[in-house]
Amino acid sequence: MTTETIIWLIPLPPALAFFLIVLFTNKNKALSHTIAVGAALLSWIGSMYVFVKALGVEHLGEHPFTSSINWLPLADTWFKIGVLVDPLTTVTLFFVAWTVLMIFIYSVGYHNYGQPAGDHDRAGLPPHGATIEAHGHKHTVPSVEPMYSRFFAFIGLFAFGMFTLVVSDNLLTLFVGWEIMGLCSYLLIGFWYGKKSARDAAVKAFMTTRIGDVFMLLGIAWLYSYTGTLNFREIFRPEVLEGMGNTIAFPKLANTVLVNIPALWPLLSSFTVAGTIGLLLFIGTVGKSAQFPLHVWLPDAMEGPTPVSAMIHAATMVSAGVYAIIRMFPLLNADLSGMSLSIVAFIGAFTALFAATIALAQNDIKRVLAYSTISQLGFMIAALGIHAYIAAVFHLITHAFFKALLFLGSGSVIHGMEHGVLHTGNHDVDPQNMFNMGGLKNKMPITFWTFLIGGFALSGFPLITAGFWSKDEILADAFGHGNIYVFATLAVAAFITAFYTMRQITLTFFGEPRTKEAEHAQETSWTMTLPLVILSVFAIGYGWVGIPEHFPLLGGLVPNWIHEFVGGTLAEHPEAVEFNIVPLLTSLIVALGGLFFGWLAYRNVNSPAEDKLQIPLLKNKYYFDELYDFLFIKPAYWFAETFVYKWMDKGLIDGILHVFDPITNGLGSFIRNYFDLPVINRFFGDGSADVTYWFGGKLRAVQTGRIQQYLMYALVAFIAIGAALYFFVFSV
Amino acid sequence: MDFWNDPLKVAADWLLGILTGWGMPEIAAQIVIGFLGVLILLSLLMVLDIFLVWIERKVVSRFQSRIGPNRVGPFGLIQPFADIIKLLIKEDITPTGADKVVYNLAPLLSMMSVLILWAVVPLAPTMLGVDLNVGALYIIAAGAIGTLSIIMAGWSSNNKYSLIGAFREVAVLLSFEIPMLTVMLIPTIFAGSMGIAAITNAQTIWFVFLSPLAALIFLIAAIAELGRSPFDMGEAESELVAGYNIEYSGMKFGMFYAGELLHAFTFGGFLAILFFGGYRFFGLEQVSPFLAIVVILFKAMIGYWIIMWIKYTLLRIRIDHMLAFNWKFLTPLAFVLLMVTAFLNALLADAPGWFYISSMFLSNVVLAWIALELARSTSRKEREKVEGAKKVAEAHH
Amino acid sequence: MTGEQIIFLVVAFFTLFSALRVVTTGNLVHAALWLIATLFGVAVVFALLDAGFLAVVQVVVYIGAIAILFIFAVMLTRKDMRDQGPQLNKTWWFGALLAVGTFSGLYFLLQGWNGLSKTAADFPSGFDAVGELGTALTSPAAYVLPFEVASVLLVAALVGAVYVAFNRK
Amino acid sequence: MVPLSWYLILSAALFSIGVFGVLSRRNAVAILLGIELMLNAVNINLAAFWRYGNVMNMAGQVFAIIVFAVAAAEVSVGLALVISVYRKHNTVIADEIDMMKF
Repeated sequence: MTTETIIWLIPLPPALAFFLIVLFTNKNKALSHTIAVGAALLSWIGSMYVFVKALGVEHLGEHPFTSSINWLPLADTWFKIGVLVDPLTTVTLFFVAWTVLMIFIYSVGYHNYGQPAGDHDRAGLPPHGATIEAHGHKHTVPSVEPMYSRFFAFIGLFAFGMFTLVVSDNLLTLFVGWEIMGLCSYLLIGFWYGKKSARDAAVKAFMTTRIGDVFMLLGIAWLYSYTGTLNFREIFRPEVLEGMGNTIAFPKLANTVLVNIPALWPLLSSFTVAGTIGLLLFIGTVGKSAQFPLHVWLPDAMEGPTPVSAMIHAATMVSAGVYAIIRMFPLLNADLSGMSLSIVAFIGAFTALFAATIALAQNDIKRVLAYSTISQLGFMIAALGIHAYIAAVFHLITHAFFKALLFLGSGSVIHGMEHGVLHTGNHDVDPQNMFNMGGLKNKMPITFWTFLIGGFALSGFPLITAGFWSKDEILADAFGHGNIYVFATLAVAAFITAFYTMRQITLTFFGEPRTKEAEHAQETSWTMTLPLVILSVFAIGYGWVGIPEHFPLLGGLVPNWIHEFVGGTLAEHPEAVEFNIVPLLTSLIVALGGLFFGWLAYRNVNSPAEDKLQIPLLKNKYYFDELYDFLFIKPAYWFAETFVYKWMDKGLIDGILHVFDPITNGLGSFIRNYFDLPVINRFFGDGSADVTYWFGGKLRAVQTGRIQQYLMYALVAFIAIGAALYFFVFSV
Repeated sequence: MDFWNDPLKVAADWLLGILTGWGMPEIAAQIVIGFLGVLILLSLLMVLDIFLVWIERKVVSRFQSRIGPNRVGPFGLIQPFADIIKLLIKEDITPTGADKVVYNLAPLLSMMSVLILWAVVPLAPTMLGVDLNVGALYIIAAGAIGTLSIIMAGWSSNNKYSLIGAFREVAVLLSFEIPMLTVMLIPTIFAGSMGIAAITNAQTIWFVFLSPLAALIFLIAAIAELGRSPFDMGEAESELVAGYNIEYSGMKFGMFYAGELLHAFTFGGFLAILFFGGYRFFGLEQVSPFLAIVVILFKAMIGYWIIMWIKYTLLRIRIDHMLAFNWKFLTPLAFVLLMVTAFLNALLADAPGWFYISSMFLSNVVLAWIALELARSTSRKEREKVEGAKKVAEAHH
Repeated sequence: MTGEQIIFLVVAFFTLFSALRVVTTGNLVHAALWLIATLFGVAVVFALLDAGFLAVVQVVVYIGAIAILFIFAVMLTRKDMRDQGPQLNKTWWFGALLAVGTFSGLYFLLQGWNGLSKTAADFPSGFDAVGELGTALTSPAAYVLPFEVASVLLVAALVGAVYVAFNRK
Repeated sequence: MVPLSWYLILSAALFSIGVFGVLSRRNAVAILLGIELMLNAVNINLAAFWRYGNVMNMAGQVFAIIVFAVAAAEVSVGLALVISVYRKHNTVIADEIDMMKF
């Protein structure tokens, strides 16, 4: 098999697993998860093979692996779809394959495989635990998820969507994978559909991302109508990009209406085709990656099972948003006015700071991580906005690893806490609230150490963690390109990040257990801790492939592989920024300072009341949910309920119909009484029945039920017909 | 010298000369000679049958640590003749309500069904009644007549024991006919012909080496066909007194009895013919036809002895087990064996001889092993079911 | 008359006589036994036609299985194994009329056909009827499809028979 | 040598006897016996036409064998039905088995 064939085959196993599980094996838990994990493993093997092959190719950016087939016949040509593996795809494939496999394995343990079925568990609700009798006394243990196989089917389909998106060579199949993931995120966030909160969260996530997707589709359509292709390599040809970058987006508008208002001219002329299409696509990313102002769905999506959170909010789906915009970077870069990238940078930097502040006041262990994800994605977007392409990719990868690690770690913590809840039987204690934890360091050592690594990577703990290197590179790029406002915003955001991360670790793991449940927390099974350990290796080690060459002491020890390799994706290899001590010192200070102050502030905090940062504004996420509710949802309900239903439907349409009602009614009864009943019913209907009945009555005497009589009839008829044929037909 | 090479032809020519010399038309002479040949063969068989009675009685007494007949004549050799005299002078009973014609026809058919088998037995390369090209099927067809005689006897006796015995016997016979017919097709595959003579001639390697499993299945099915222990359900003395032949006495019973013995010997012979080379024995059959006869009779006697050995060693099997054994084990196994053999035969048509033989033999061994493993696991499960049920019952106490 | 003709006449007479006894005898077991005699006669007819395989299969299948099955069925559907009352139904005369009509009709048709006096040719040398039959039954160019369909039919019939006759108590 | 017509007449006679049996016997098993006679008559015809036609064309014998299979199927199903009816209605008289009437 050629490498191209393997690339085609990478997304396939999870899709097959989905169909197999849904159609055939959903009764059998062991078989279902074996199929799903096996499929993930196959995709992983394929991805690693492609990764190794791609590393062996020199100048992969100019000679990527490509393969395409004809798909849709157009007038005299074909719409082609295909696969593309260039450096960006290669590194993305690497972390996607690893995190997907880890999450699949983790899910087996998370859903309590091998435990007894719950006492009163029902499909659509999280398992409540099962009572078993051992050694003469009863005790409660975690129970297996009732819809175990269904979960693996969904994440299989999800993985299919992600792999499709990553390997596709055009925007359309990318969009297909994108939408499959959207569907799966809806299904998985609402996995425990028995809970109202989960249902609402699923709908919210779906609707919010839909807004972004519509704009993205618009962008794709525009791009196709303008260039006639959706293939990345064809779009990114210099002449195409140059043409799009020079053209004004709305020429008619500019020439006719607004030519009389010269004041608006500079604004309008800065909308080039490339920039506008790029911005439309960027709105898709804003929805998918939960950037301001479409960030509201992501924290609510924490209602889903934790592996889903890790999958959607760390490893794959939100990364897909960033991946897509990184993929389209040449288009944005072609915008001569530079306005689109400025908007991107602004949104990214703003989101980074904005989400970080909200994270400060959250008490739910997963919600903190959710806001932290939004914030970190803001870092990447901001980096892209200031032309720090490689830094964005680098942070995307490291973030995927350490955020998946953190989410899985938090799931492990919650699992341990649930163990405690089952032990005490007090179901009022929220196992996700950090103020109910404390002192888990000794109860769950593996989880603690891996969570600590993940948290330090997120904070950018200097030198050893991957997060430090990628974040440092973003700051250095921001400083080096002279974007001082972006630099300052991100630096503050990084400080807050370190602060709330330490707050989380302190509240969760240090100190004394604050509840009985925390005292009885237990380390989770190997299927959950093994992925944690593997991911923590990446959370540390992956940073070392991107150490800048001019870094003091360490620079040049390890070649800056990520820069060399990923940089090859672009036509012009970006220059590394000059080393400067200011951003380095900044990142050292914000990381260490944030961690230190976080520990200092929260080492003795035992209840929300003692927490000075529980400000209502932050606690309520700047009232964005309420704002959207007032601005969009209420009017939409009013429009649907009052305007369309009451006024239009009931009043207008029904009113018109009520006029016709007596006319048709009268006509109908006339036809019925004077035509249907006498002619059709009496004459044709009853008449033919009477005739048949009469004949039947006469002929029934023949039906004696005696087989031999029938045979005699048959034989007489046979002889008679045979004789007739012989005399009148054959002998003539 | 011709006589020693082809005695039948020489004798026939000699008789033909004599008869035509008497003025008989040639065709009539041919018919007379044919009848004479049949008569001689049958007489010899009947004499052999008499000695089979003696052999059977001697062997069974050896198995049971007795001496057996030893009073009449040397080693009791004359004992069968005394038995015959006893049978002849016994009262010939026809039960009230019996269907006379059918009742009297049954023992004749029983004897006949055995005797007509010898029409296709090749005694020597040149001594063969009829070289029928469907010889293997002919054996089954003759067995069908035996089945008929049993049901006739059982029904016409107007006795419920005999009827039940006949039903059982017929159920067994019909069932075991199937694996028997199936494994008979295996020598047919090897020889490329259904003719008995052709099968014998093709055995430069005895077919038992090519397909030991087929020989074993044939032996088992043959014992069932004979209605001998462990498959003697039809006459199970302890349950049915004597089965289908309970009402027969005197020489009619004698016919059933002698028919059974000769049948056993005949099937020993067929085992020899189909799987052990018939009259072939390291070229001995080429030396003289008489030596060939000695060889085949010797082989048939060994087969007969094996059948006797099994009869006097094993216990009777329950009827449902017997039928289940046939339908659920022997028949599927025979079918699979036939398929495997046919497939391998086609596959290895051009393979060297040693490879062909060893593959055939190995395939049989593997198949036997798989079948035994399956049977063992099934019976273990059944045993667990029964024993498990017992435990529950005990727990209730 | 040649010997073969004499044999044929004897066999045909025996066959037809037994067939008549099959349809007229009162005792059903006897009828089944007469059927066996008829089937033997037909087997001999097959042998006379040089169809040895058919003759042997006739004995194996018909006498060895079908006729025995008949005897079983007769005994299973009879309480005292004896018939009471007449064995022919009320319209037997009409059945007889139709049978005679069928025979005379067929005879009449045969009269008008000119292939009747045809005699059989000798087999070509080296002709192996059984081998040819085996080839014809299993060769895709010949009759393997009807043969397989027949086997499927047989299996279906046997399963159906077991199902129908199964005593669900 | 026996002419073909002899076989055909034998077959026709056998067939007609079978027809009589089928039409006139009261017992359902006896009716099946009649059907067997008819099938045998057909087989004689098939074999005779094979022998007197082109012997290289095995159609006659092949279809005789298929008739064997059909006969076996017919008998097994027919007798199963008879036994089943006998269990339910305690009769095998064909005229009394007339539930399938008006």
